[in-house]
Amino acid sequence: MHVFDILLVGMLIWIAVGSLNQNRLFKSVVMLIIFGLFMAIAWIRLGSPDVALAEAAIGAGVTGALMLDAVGHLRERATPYPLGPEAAEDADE
Amino acid sequence: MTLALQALAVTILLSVAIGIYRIERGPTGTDRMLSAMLFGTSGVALTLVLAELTRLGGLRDMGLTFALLGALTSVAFVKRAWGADD
Amino acid sequence: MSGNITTTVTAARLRRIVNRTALLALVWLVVTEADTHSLVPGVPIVIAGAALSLVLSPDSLMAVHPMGALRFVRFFAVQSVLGGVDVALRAIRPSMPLQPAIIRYPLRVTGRWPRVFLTNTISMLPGTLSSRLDDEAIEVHVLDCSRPVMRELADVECRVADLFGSNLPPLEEEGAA
Amino acid sequence: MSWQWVVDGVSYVLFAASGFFFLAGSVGLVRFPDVYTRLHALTKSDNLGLGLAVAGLSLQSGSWIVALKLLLTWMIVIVAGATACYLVANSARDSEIEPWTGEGR
Repeated sequence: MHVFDILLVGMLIWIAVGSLNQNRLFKSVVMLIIFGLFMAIAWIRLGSPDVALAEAAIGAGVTGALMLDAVGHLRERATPYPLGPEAAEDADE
Repeated sequence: MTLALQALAVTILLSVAIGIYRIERGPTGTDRMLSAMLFGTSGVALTLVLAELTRLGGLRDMGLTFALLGALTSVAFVKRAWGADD
Repeated sequence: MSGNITTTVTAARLRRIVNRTALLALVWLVVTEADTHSLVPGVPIVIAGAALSLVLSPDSLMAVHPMGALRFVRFFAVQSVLGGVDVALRAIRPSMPLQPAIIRYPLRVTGRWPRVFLTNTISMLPGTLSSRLDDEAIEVHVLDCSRPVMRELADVECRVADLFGSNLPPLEEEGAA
Repeated sequence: MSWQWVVDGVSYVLFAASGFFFLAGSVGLVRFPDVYTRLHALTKSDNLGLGLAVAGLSLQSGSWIVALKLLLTWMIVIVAGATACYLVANSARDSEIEPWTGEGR
């Protein structure tokens, strides 16, 4: 079972880094959905099936759907969000 | 039998690792979403295998949850986020 | 006369209520693995679920023919194994033999449920994937257009019709391109 | 005694086949050229892999009600998978994603 655990931890870290270190928002969201799935499996291996159930339902399912919805809304905005304090001031005027 | 189940669990995990390549490559958001859908099925299988391995029958409920919520995520993608990655 | 019709309608509705309650009770038993502590909370949940399903879709869902269902399950089991083997071999062979095409299959089966069921079934069978369902046809994406796809689809359609208790003649030869 | 051996042997074969189909599904997802062909790999190969795993686990669990529950899970995955697959393929057709026909090879 050590092989499984090492592989699981390695992929968990890989996916976590991958979901943060992306140039595209959509890639991050898909990575985050998969991260939720792997975290649920990790909770099983840590011996807490109840936390795993919550993680599967909330982390992988509902959060994933909400994030996808959010990405869709961002796409609908014609102009991108302003970046940096100066741009934010410009947007306020 | 424990060894066979462990081998199956590692194999499924490896298949997920292969599929992550598709998220990197894309090229469209749909292709990326396909890997997430693939891992929904793999997650169900992995959970059921672990339920048998660890003798925790309650984990089968988690497999059911995965099965139901995987569909929800796909529907959310098609209805709300289609074309968000072009 | 009108009293007779009312009785028939009431009997149909009663049968529907009993059917759905029995189905949901079975699902509850299976999901809780027939745990004795879960039986008591199951009673209100099953009743509420049956009531909700009657409110949401009051019409009869699927009038499935039992013998047709048995034949269909056997057919589906064999075909889904063949489908998985087919696509897995195509994926791992170095030459990756693919000849994809999109074809339109004109529907003969009628009714909303049989058509939706057929659309979903096609996606699970070897080399076919339904991509659009409209009023007179299903648009199917096929992995290998050199196979006799139209005849295979007609066969599936006959079996779906059989599942819902109606008969379709097999496709005549000139249609099988 | 010997009966248990038969059950275990069948389970080994089912688990091995299940692992093969999961790997093949992922390989298909990586190698196939467009959205539609990848959907083929996704719906068929992985559902078969899960089905074989469910069959093996049902044999191992040795309980009717657990076997039924695993079967129910698999049926939900199949129905959800087929529906999601149709939704994605339909949206891809509507947004005019062209299917790959072999010219780019």
